[in-house]
Amino acid sequence: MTNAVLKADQLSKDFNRRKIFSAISFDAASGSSLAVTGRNGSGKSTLAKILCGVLTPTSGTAVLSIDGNAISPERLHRHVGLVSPYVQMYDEFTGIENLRLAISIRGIVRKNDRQLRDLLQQFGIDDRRNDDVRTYSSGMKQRLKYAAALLHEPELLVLDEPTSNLDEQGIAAVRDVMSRQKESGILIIATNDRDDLRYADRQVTVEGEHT
Amino acid sequence: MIRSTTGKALLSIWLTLVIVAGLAMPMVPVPRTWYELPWIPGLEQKARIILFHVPMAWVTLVAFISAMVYGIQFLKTKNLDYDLKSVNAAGLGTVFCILATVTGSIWAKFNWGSFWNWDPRETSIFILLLIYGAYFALRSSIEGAEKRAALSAAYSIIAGVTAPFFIFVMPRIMSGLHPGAKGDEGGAAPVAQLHMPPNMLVVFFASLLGFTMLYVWLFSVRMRISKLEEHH
Amino acid sequence: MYDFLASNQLYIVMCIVLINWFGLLAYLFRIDGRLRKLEQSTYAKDEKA
Amino acid sequence: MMMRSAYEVFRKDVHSEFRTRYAMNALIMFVIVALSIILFSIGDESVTPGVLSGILWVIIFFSGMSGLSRSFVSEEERGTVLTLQLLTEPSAVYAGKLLFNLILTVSLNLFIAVMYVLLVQQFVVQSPAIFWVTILLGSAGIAAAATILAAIIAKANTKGTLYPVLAFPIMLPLLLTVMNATRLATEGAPFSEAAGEFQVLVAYTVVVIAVSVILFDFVWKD
Repeated sequence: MTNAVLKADQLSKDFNRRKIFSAISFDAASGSSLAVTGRNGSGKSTLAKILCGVLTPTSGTAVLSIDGNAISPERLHRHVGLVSPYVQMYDEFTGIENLRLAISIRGIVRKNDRQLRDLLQQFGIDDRRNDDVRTYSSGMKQRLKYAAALLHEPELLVLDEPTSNLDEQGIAAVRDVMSRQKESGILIIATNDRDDLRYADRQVTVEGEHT
Repeated sequence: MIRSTTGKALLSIWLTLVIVAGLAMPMVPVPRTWYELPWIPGLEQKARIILFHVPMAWVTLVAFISAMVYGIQFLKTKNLDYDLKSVNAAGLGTVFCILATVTGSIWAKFNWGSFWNWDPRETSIFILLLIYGAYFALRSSIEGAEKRAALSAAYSIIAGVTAPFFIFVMPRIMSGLHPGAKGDEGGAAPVAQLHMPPNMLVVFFASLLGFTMLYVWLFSVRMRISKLEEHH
Repeated sequence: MYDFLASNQLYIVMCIVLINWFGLLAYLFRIDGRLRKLEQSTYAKDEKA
Repeated sequence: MMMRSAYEVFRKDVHSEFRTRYAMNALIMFVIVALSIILFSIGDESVTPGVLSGILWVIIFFSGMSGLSRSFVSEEERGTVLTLQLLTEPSAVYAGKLLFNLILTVSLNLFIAVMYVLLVQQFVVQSPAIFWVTILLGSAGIAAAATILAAIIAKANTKGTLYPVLAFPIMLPLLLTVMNATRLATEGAPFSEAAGEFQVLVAYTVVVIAVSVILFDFVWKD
């Protein structure tokens, strides 16, 4: 297990000159999990994106360090996984092609088809691996997003609305992912779902400011 | 400096003097006293236009470059105040750009016979007008102040680095009509290359300075209005 | 008009000065309008308060 | 590492293009339609080589404007921007998309040029070397400017109409240069006479790419 630490310091984000949230600080280390809660529109998804380095905060910093070394923003994508309603798969490619694509573009881990199929199997979509993603239901797409986010075994896994669109079997698979991630790395869950919250050691509440 | 009432009063007097001098200094074949300008055949009274047309083009360029510099500063600091400065500079630049285009084309009509000739400098001012137009078209189609600021800053920078290529491109494409361009050795060339008599040169630079300060003044007024609008 | 201007060229110069003047005036009117809107909304707010 | 990733982004776009044929079919039809309109309107009249060089680049400009924004706009429309951001760094995305646009532009423009030379009989290229070098360098310049503008346009609301509006003032120095070089080619000028044009084209492309690399981070990330 690598020793990863995520440190968020006074994060704030404006959109259209309005504060979405401000002064959010916390830290989380490997082997811990954190829930981000807050009303709809309070900026949970925005915070999730900032933690993954795909959105720049208006002020403040979010730094992921591994074994004491801070990861620079352009290398962050190698250590982070995000499952979010805003992440979309490529419609015109099949499930397994999407995973191959992700591996080749990221280019840090190699995985053979056997390993990819195991991963798809874990989320119960192996039998549909050769169908175009556009034929998938929203629940299946959500499962595929999990497979894609776990490809490189990220130190930091951020789950935004983790169980949306999923049936019981899917939720069970996700629970499994959550329990394993909080053992091996950092798990951040942005949710208001009580059952999801049980997987978090601590909670941070995002207060959307309404002006 | 331009904020103080004295400064504004001084600027007003300054510009008035420039206009009076530009219109009233008599033109004679052989200037003798400090206030007499030379009579250049082919240009005659039209030589005075340089005193009122070139400052417009100059301010257009100043506004364009400052809009770009503010854009760069926005990208560096993410401070939306710079974006506000950038828009206001571009907005003012557009006004001066239109003035430069119109005054220039009137000169063109009387000097070369048609309002528009596609000579290098007419073309460059036209391109600046296009860039300003595109800049505002882009701004109006982006939602979100931060995104709008970043993208329009990026656009102004790209425009800023490609526009200078016209300097290399133009002379290869066309022989110019503008004073000082190739193929126009006599006539207006001495004026355009700033080979003006010293007294005219003084008025010319006084005019440049005056209109630049006027730009600074208008810019500060506009900024104050924008700042107030922001609080509403 | 053209012939008149072509033979009295000082008037061309005056035209150009006037164009600059009117252009700047038009601009002044525009920012004045923006300021007026601001004032109105400010006073409306004050009355409510 | 970055280069490898950029190449994979490029490969993904090529595969995607072959799957969906978004750009290709429409572009080829566009070229055919544009060429036939021009052939109809020229008819038997005699047109100067200068005008014909201009028309060639008008077709190239507008066909580029209808196809080159695709690679970024499709990511934005399908919501895969975030996916790509999570996979690789911005510079790799830029390099991959630039490569894709470069190859698309070069092949499309070669197609247009060949068709134009074959179909427009009054357009006689007397210095083929100048002509084909102009097509290649011009395509590179167009691809460079089109790529960063496509990244900008993808975030705007009125993508289709705005693209040529933004691109025209940026590409004008390039277009004037290539038109002039093409005219030289039809006049049978020696290669050395177009050297100045080629220098401008190379410098333009290099400058635009350099600025794009710096700006792309700001454009790509929200």
